Amino acid sequence: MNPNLSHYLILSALLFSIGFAGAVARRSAILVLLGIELMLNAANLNFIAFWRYGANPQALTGVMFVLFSIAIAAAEAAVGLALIIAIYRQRRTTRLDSIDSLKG
Amino acid sequence: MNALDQIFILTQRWLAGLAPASVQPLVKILLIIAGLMAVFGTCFALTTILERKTLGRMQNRFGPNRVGPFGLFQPLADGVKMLIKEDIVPFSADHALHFLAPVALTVPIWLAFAVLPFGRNMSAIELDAGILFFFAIGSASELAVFLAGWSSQNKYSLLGAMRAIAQMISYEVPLVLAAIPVLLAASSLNLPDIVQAQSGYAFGWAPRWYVFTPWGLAGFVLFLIAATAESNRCPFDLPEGESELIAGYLTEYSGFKYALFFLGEYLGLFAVTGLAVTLFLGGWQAPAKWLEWLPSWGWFAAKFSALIFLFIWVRATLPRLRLDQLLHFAWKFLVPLALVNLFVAVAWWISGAWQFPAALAIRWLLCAGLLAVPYVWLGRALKSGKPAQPQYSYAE
Amino acid sequence: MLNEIAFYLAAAMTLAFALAAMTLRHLVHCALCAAAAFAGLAVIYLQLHAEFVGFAQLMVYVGAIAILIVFAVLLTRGEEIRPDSNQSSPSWMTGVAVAILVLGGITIPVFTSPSLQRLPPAAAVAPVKIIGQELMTRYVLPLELVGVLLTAALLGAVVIAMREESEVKRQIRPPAPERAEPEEATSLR
Amino acid sequence: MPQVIQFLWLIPAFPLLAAGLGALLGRERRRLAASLAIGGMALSWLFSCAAFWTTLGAPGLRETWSFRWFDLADTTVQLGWVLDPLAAVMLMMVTFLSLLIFIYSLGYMAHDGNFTRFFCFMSLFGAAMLGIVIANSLLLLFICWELVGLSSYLLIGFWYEKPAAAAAAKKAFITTRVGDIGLLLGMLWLYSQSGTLLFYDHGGGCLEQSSLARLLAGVTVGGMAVSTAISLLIFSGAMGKSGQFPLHVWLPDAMEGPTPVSALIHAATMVAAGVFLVARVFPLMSAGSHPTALQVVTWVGALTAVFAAAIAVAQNDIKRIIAYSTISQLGYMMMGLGVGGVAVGMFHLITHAFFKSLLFLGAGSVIHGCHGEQDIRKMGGLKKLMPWTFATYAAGMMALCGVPLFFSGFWSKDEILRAARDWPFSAAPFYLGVAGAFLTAFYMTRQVCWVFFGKPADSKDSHAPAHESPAVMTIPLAILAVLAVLAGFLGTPAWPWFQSYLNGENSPLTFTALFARPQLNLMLLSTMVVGVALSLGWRIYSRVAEQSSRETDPLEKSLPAVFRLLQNKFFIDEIYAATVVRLNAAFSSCADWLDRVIWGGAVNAVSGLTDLLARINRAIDELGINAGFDLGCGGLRGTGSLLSWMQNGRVQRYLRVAGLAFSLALLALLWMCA
Repeated sequence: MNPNLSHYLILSALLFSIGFAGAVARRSAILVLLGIELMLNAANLNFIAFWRYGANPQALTGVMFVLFSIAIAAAEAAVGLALIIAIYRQRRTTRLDSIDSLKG
Repeated sequence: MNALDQIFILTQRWLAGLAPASVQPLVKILLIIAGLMAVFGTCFALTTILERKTLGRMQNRFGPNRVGPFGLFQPLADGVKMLIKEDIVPFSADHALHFLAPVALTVPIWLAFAVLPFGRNMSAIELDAGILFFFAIGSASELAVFLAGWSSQNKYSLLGAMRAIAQMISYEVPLVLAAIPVLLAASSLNLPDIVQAQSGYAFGWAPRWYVFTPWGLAGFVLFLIAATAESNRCPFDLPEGESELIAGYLTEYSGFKYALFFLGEYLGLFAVTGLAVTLFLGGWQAPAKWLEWLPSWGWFAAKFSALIFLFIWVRATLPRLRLDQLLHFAWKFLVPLALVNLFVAVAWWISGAWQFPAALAIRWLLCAGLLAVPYVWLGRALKSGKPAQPQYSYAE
Repeated sequence: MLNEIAFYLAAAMTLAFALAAMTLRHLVHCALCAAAAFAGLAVIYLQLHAEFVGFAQLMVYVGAIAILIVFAVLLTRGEEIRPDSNQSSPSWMTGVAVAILVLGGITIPVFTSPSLQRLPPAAAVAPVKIIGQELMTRYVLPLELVGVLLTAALLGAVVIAMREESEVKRQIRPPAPERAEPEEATSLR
Repeated sequence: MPQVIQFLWLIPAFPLLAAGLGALLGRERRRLAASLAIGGMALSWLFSCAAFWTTLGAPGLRETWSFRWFDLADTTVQLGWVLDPLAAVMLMMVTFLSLLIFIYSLGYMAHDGNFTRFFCFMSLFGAAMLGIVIANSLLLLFICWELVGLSSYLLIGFWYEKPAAAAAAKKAFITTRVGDIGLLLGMLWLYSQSGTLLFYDHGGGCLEQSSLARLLAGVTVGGMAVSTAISLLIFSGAMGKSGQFPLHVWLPDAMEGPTPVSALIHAATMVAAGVFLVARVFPLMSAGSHPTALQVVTWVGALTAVFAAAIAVAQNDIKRIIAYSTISQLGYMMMGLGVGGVAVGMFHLITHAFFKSLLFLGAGSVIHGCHGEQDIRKMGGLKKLMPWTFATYAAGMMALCGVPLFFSGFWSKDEILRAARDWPFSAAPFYLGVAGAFLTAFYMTRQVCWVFFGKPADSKDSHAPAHESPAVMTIPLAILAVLAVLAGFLGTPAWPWFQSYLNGENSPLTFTALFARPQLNLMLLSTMVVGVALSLGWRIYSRVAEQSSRETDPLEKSLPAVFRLLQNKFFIDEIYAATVVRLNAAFSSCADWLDRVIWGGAVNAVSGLTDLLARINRAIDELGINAGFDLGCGGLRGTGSLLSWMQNGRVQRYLRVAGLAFSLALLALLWMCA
């Protein structure tokens, strides 16, 4: 079957759900961050797919969006991991369920 | 366009023509891959022996001279030895990753050769963003190094890998920054286009290679330094510093896997040297009009060999750096200087509109001054800093 | 033909590695699988003719973010390395259930809307030159902003992750009672 | 317009700059601080010479330079400076004396730890004083006037570790402030009447014809002309600064400061500022045919002259004697202004500045040589030990006494007496002046006898024999001595150059004027008075100086009651303590009582009422409202605990809830669409 737009969207949805499941079900903060990166990538795939199958591929909007998204993801990963390392240094753990001092 | 120049293309076409039409594209690709592997495999073998001989000469000894005439068959013997050695995997190692690491190192580097133009019309694939591809593929080798170090479950391996990654990440920045002025000047990311942009002769005799501009010269030197570090060669070979780390991430490797790492490192060196030739030395262009009858791939090979010899020479000359010196050198000297070089390239381009007499000399002086001041200043700042306290970040 | 094979292969690889990245016990394995998943996505981008984005994806995700994550894993090694500890958060079942719900929420509209079942229009390409021109003209403000953001993130990451002077000293000097202190604190907590 | 007027502001600017830079220096930069101060003053002196030269070339010159300081609504406040003979001659005197005193200080303050601070303050003082001199606006003059007050406070209290010095500084500051209130009021009144504070403004200034006419026309309390009232108010400022009779108390106490300060402040400049002020506003003072203000000036001056001279007879502190002498001489100047006009008063001011600073510096040299001893009863026989000091001091003393013909004091005092004799309103000032002259010669003889003649006193408690001062101190003394002698020849009746210079006339050299009948009589009279006083003093005190014990003054033996009265300065300080200070204290305690009983009671009553209300309120609150709130809080707490279960600090739970909400919303949307 020749791939059409919905294939990419399903792929993206699957990727997003896998990332989401990881982000909510795993203990390690690093893995949660990884899950979030996967979700971001799923969104990027959507942009590229819609650009490719869109009505006006000459506008390059999707490509641009993904380029910026990648740049911001890099910043996000750097800051996020720095935070994780700082928290680890403070508390000797990166397990999210033991980092819960901000609670009601 | 003479036949000698295009001999490889013609041969490839002729060989592909022998196959049935339906598989011809596949055959063409396979032929290219086979050709590349053959040429650079041989190149690897020759370089090892050449390096050992040269180092021997420079260190006032003979070098290998037992196997074959002048010891020329030494690589063959080495290869055979490697192949038949026992492949030892540590008990606690992560077996899958331990196996995967050498492969993960070598494969991307082979891929990187795909975009290099070795001669006129002689690049395996012409990518619009060829140089981006090159760097993107190159960054995968860092992961492979990590795999090797971590999967061995050995303290020295892990430390060596961490060092290697820190070094590669640090030196990738000046490497890319040094290449950027070339991309600006050629206004293309396509490597054959970049070579094409360096064609022609100024005043009828001086080749328009980028190395013959102030920013190009500075960029070339920066690029070579960063390339030396990227390929973990002396004086930046401390990931494998024997005196400190046994053999770094290679400690737990033996036999053919070790040979693969060896191959990977040399191939990495070849790839980045090829890129340097392409970016700064005019690729396959001849240095003078009356020398153009020589085949383009011949010129590429000549420049390539000269640079390889330079690397060997440097290895024989300079001692190894300390880790903090290495990182300081990258971040406090190379990166700022590469950024300055970017501005110098812009200044050169803007001053290109000058019309008055002796404009060229003034442009040279201006750009050289713009480079020399930060060079002296940064160098002094680098030297004046206190020797850093040793921090055992990866050895707690 | 080749195109289809490439897509299905890359899609399968991406999904498999992504699944592995989220389920494997060992954090390093997870990180490497994630890197492979990112690489698979890069292939899909190439297959969609987004050459530049594909290479950028490869460079940033495989070359930078994966390495960063691996570094973070090594710098925070501790209980996560111990293979016997429970890797999932206590109520992971509900989490997975919610994820499946989300999947349903996204896929149902995709299947139900016929306008999405279309084939690609004639070859659309994103040449590097055009992208560069667009970046320097129409998108120059976002580009500058991203530059500032990256610089800020770089500085922020360095500041956050840099250990303070006293901390370094405490860690280099290893007298036993001082070592015992943080452990006490954690046990109290 | 002469160029120099545009640069006149530089004259105070140099010392000001020196003061500013000196303030930034560390304590150890002594040489630099001194060179800055001396260099700044020397530059000022050079500029003053240029200004003086300009006025010499053009008789009657009066150049002004004004600029706008700020605008307030529709009024413009202007400041400016003026160059006329009065300013020029004061500039010469102030800069030259300051320069000499600065140089002298190099030696006198050589061992002081706060050397740099001293020079900084001195420069500041010099700058402020020069500002007064060049000011063409009463406002600018007032600003500098207050700056002078500040720096004199700083300088008198320079050795602030000594309680006496701190108290003296405070006293000087507060006493002069009493006079300054008058000056401020006068200034404001003048501004409200004439609309400008510029002295000379091409016909529009407050000292010029149109304005004076308006001021004369106005009548205020008791039928006094407005100009008289304003003049008197301004004169009260001058009285404070120049230590005239009721406000003189600060000046003797100010001797606690370093001696160069005494010389600079109390001889040459600051006290002269009051006289200068009167001279500057002289057109206002003398306005009208019947200048009441000038009469007041004359009476105050004459009284002060005799009063202070009498006190000086019974003092034992070498500097205190000269201080009272200064007050007395300032009285003479005021009297001179009142009876004879600007020229007469200013002439005595100039000659007095030279010989009085000479005396102060000489006294400083004596104190320096005697290791800080100031009591004349413990000195004696210094003639041989300190020949230079003795010679110069004697010159100064004779100038002050008015020894005939060769000493400046003779000529300037003679001028005043001559003018007083011709004063149409009363003869009393003339007799008071003669009495003052007699007393002056008497107490100076007493002082010189005790300090320089005879045997050294019991040196039981003196540490070492006295010694001559270094050259850096004696050379300024010598220069001043020469000038103290010569300055008088600028204004002899035979050649009244000074008077005509100030009045803008030419002065012929007529020796015959010296022998005109009334003139000769007067000269003979004053010579006689001085001669009698000198010989009387010598007779009484030269004998005592030979004795080793000087506990009792011969005068005390013969006239004990008078002597006690004089020694205690007519009990002025005590009278002030008993009246002004006690009144003030009584008023304060009355205010205190009012505050505590009446206002305090009211406040307490209000607070008691408020307290009562608050108690009632609290009762209502606790019984009625709280119960209701408790009920509400219970409900809130229940809700809160529910919310807090959701807010458990675990990010993943939040993410799950968000995802659940998102997918439910999406599904709901789909279901609704379908």
